[in-house]
Amino acid sequence: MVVGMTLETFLQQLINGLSIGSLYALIAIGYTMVYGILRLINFAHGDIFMMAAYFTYFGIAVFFLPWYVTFFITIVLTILLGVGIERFAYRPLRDAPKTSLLISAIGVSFLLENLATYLFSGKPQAFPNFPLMTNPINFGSLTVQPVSILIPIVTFFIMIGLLFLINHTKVGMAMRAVSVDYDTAKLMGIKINGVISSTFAIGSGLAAVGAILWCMKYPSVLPLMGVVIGLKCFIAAVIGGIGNVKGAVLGGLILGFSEVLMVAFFPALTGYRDAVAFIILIIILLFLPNGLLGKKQVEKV
Amino acid sequence: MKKMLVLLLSLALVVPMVAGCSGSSTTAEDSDVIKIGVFEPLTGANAAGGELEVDGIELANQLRPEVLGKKVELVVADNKSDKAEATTAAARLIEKDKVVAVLGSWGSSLSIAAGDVVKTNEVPAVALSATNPQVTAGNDYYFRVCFLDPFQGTVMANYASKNLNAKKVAIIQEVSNDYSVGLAKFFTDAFVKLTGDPNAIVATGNYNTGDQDFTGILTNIKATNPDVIFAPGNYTESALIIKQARALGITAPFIGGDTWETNEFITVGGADVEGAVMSTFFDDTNPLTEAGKTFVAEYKKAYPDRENIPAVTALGYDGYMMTLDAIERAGSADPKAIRDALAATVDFEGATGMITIDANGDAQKTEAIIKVVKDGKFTYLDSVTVQ
Amino acid sequence: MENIQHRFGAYIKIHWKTIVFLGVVLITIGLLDQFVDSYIRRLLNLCAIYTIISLGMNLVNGFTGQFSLGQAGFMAVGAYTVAIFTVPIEARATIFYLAPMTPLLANIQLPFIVALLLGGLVSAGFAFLIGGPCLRLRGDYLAIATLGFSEIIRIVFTNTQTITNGALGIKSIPTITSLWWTYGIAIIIIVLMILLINSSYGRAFKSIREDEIAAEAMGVGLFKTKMTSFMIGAFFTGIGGGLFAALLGTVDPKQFYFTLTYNFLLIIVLGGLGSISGTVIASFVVTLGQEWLRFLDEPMAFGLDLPIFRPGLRMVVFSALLMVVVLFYRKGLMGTNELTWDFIGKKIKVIKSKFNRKKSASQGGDNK
Amino acid sequence: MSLLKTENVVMQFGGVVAVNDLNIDIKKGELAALIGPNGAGKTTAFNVITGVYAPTKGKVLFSPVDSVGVTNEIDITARKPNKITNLGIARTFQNIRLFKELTVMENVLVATHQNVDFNFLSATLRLPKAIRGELKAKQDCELLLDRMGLIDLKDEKASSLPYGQQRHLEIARALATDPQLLLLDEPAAGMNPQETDELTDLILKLKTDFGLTIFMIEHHMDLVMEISDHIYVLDFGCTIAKGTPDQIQNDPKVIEAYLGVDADVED
Repeated sequence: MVVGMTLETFLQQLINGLSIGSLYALIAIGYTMVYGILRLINFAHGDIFMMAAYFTYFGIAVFFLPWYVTFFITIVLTILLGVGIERFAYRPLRDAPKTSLLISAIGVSFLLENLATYLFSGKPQAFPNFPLMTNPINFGSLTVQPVSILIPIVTFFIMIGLLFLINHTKVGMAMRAVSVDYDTAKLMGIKINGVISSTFAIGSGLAAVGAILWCMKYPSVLPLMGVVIGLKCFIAAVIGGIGNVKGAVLGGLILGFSEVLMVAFFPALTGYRDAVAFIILIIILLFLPNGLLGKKQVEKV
Repeated sequence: MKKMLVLLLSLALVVPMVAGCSGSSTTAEDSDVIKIGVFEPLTGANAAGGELEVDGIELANQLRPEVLGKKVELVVADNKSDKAEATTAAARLIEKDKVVAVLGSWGSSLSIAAGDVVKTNEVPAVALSATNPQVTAGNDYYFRVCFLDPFQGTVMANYASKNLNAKKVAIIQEVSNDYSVGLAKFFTDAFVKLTGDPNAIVATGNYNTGDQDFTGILTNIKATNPDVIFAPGNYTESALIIKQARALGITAPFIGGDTWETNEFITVGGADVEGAVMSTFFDDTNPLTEAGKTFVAEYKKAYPDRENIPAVTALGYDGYMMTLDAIERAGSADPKAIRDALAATVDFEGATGMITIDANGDAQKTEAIIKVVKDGKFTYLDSVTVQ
Repeated sequence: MENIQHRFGAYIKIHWKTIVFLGVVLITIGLLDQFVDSYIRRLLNLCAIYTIISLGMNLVNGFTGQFSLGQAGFMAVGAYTVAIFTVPIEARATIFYLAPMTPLLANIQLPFIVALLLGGLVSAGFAFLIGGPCLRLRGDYLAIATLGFSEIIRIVFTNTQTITNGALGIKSIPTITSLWWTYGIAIIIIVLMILLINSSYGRAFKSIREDEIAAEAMGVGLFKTKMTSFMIGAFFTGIGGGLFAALLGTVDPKQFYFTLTYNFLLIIVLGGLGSISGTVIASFVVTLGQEWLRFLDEPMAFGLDLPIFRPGLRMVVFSALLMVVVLFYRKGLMGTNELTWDFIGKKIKVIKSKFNRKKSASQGGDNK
Repeated sequence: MSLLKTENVVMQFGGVVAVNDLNIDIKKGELAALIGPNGAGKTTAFNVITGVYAPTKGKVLFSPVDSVGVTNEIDITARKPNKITNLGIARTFQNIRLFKELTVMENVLVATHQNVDFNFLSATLRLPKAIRGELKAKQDCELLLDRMGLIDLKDEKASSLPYGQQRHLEIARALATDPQLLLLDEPAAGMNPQETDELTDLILKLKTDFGLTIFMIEHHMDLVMEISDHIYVLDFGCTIAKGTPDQIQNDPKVIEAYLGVDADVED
């Protein structure tokens, strides 16, 4: 107790890790679903997340809409944005080499960042305050914001909902079919475009939910906020096994915990925190190329 | 067909460029305007700071639009908060626009990047709020109107030790920001000297520009129970740090540097940044000089809807006024003559205090303002003199 | 024997037009070096440096078909090597004023050209270390892993205070101003690229781009070949980074944020993945275009006070341009073709025939 | 003397057994064929032999003659494809996999890259050793293209060739690796009877001229029966028959597999 870490500090760090990890998880699901279907790293996903944060900011702080209306509008707009990106930037390239698709994704990401800088200026905007969610509560010597508890709960229920959707509904079945093989799915009478659009809709919707929760906890909105978060969440998806919803959640949590615990146990290395995600990624790819829960993929020859 | 189109498009991009280059403008002497370059980040990470300095420069230009009977024209170049762009922008100002002096930039590293350009082209530059010693070190053509990091670090260490009676301090620094790292170091040195306790810094946390989650480092710091937390760095991250610290139940006061003094610090930080203390260059409620009073009055006239006047705007104003003063004393718009006049500046009355340029090209200032956030405003708290 | 002689000539055949062209280029550089001001000089230097770096990227991405996004990191390695080894020893104490430089390096100063080559080699060394784990990965994983490594390099450089001076960066690097440094090296690298690409190794690179499985079945060792390409690409990029540091006279970690890589991505996509001449042309178009488009950031563009012209518009236009190229001109300017005399001849013929057939030409031609 | 042997090779993907207990023994100098209905696991067998897949169980043994004329049996199970090619097994692909953007000549030259005895530096700097090597490779490849009737097309892009010639180019490319064993995966697929006849002649000629051993997958029964020395029949991953064309043609199991007679009727 005298040297090193007290139990309270450790528990507090665990809560920190759970909260940030669940946020990573929520956004990672969007990556994993798109990758599962298109085999594409949707580089723009982090920027869709950023745009969602701006939508909410404008709704509440500029147009003074009630929060529930704003949240609804944010989710709808973000879904439209995600589906629109797929329609105009990815669909025309579906038969093109993968590299073109990837470059297009990077291009969309770059465009959204620059557009946001141009339209909303590079200055941070203050995200509206939600006192009910952010005023800390004490549990003994632990201090927790309600939003930090809300985040893991929301993530958990969204995961359950998605698993149900994928495994027990017609849309989910179609998604699984498309993710295995386009041509076969087409022969089975599945409308590929519809399935891909709905995947983007779900992924973007989750990005919107993630953005709202993220900004409640970290209330500043910036044009470049999605870049690092986007990368980390993609890494989370890879750690868990890309294409797998449970894997994305697991990966997000692992990433969140490792970051916070590295800070906790090696305070001298805190400057290297952003490198943790990449180091984990490379280790995972070397030893478990399909992630923790991913299926082995065999290339057809 | 498509490829030809691309080719034509590219040609359309390049040809005017080259044409524009070759037909470049007339030389400074035979023109009846004097051009001064404004070298600031208007996009990218430092955009907010850049805009504030430009405000001050433009205000000064409106007040004093002529020197030596010639009209002064400001040429604004955006250095995009990026070094490669910064050097090109500086070269463009000097070569293409033929400016006789350069003002800026917010962000020491951008000024350092331009240092070489102004030095080789022998055009003087005046840094406004760049506090890093390296901006002027070894460069005869770079001057500045603000104080330096070592001074600011000492001021805050004094404040923490004397006014706040702190014995144990935790530091949170932005490792990827030269300003923050420098200030943290100078603070540490001064504070350890003041308290005589080599272990007076009980914890150090590092973060990177753009980070949003600081709960990990803050939890560590909470465990060391410091009296004061010194967190110099970018205003957005700093505001988030303070917010998260309060959410974790950390009650120790936060102190920082001049970069905090932006409206975004308060809008992002909200009620949680109440009581945050920072050192800065200028206070509009207590102008130190007559020039300061004029500046405040003019600023309020120009921007009646703005509440407080950022210090960097005052520095922008001072930079312009000092440069014009030098041009007047030089009696010519020749860059070299202006440089010599700038170097010889003694007791120039600026809005932020009396400015005397020393051998390094730095403004010798002995007084810093301490401000605190009170009721959502930056409020004058104290002024500190350190020799 | 005679047969061999003849073929020897054919193997390194140089068209007389090429020699004339090279002469014209050299004279142009000489004239420009004499007469342009430092602003244009800086831009032209930047064009040459971006050409070098983009060629390094195109070798890996365009010719070998490995989608790597690590350019910024390799540039950083080259730039820092040059910075650390060329900064005057007497200036080091003032530059490393927070923490002194490690005694291992503090007293070593190298001539620029040696430091530059060393920068390329260290960069290739990093590529070797990075390639081990990364090059075994499938396409887009490679992209994200190389991007990750480039970020790791940046973060490490931010934190190694006594070697790189951390966030403070290094200034007072002796600068180059002559166009001969950058253009001389760019020309050498272009020639080396042409020779490499048209050798057995170049064909092996391209075979991997075309079909990895078939290449492997033809006896091409995937890992070794990719690694060779990756290291040569990193070497070029490191050299480019070193020149970049010497052009700016200062380096700091923030310059090498991974979005810097997007610049070069735009160049190679616009020029054509797998085209050397395309890369060279695109480097000039992008670098000069980016500078020329500055008017978009100025409120008074075209003498009109339109609110749409304000800082930031230039980058919007620029990123939109990338999207347009990717979506509508996927092969860029050159595709995988080169601007050879044959190619130009064919193009001229096509244009001529179109001109002759005026109306019927709308569908024909080179829109494949 | 056997050139290639597989011993109890099993290849599973997840729960699916693509090849079950494959035992093949190809003698030096013979022409063997692998037949069977679609999805029987023929291409998978090729992929295991050439190292694309590592078998779940079993061994692949290869006995090439090395440069000094000594024959050694080498276990090539799960070796890298390029190493196996180096040892002397070359292949073509069922769905043509040429290097599309490269010229015909370049396609063939790639196959000689494994033999380069100079490094990339001497190649780039055009040192004499590299020049000699490149010239030698070019001469060899020109001869080969001439042989395959493709010499006039050597500077055309591979993708611009008509289908039949692409098949020829694939064979030329495989031959350029200087193999001892050539694996042909449905070389006559998509060809009309006349083209198939020409191909038959070509294969036989190549076999004698280059001293090759050939193992091929083919659906054209006429072709298979005409030129094969030995035939292996696969169905559902299992070897259901092996023997000479005569034996195979009269094997009830083969007839059943091809005619689709219900299994339990026979049992």
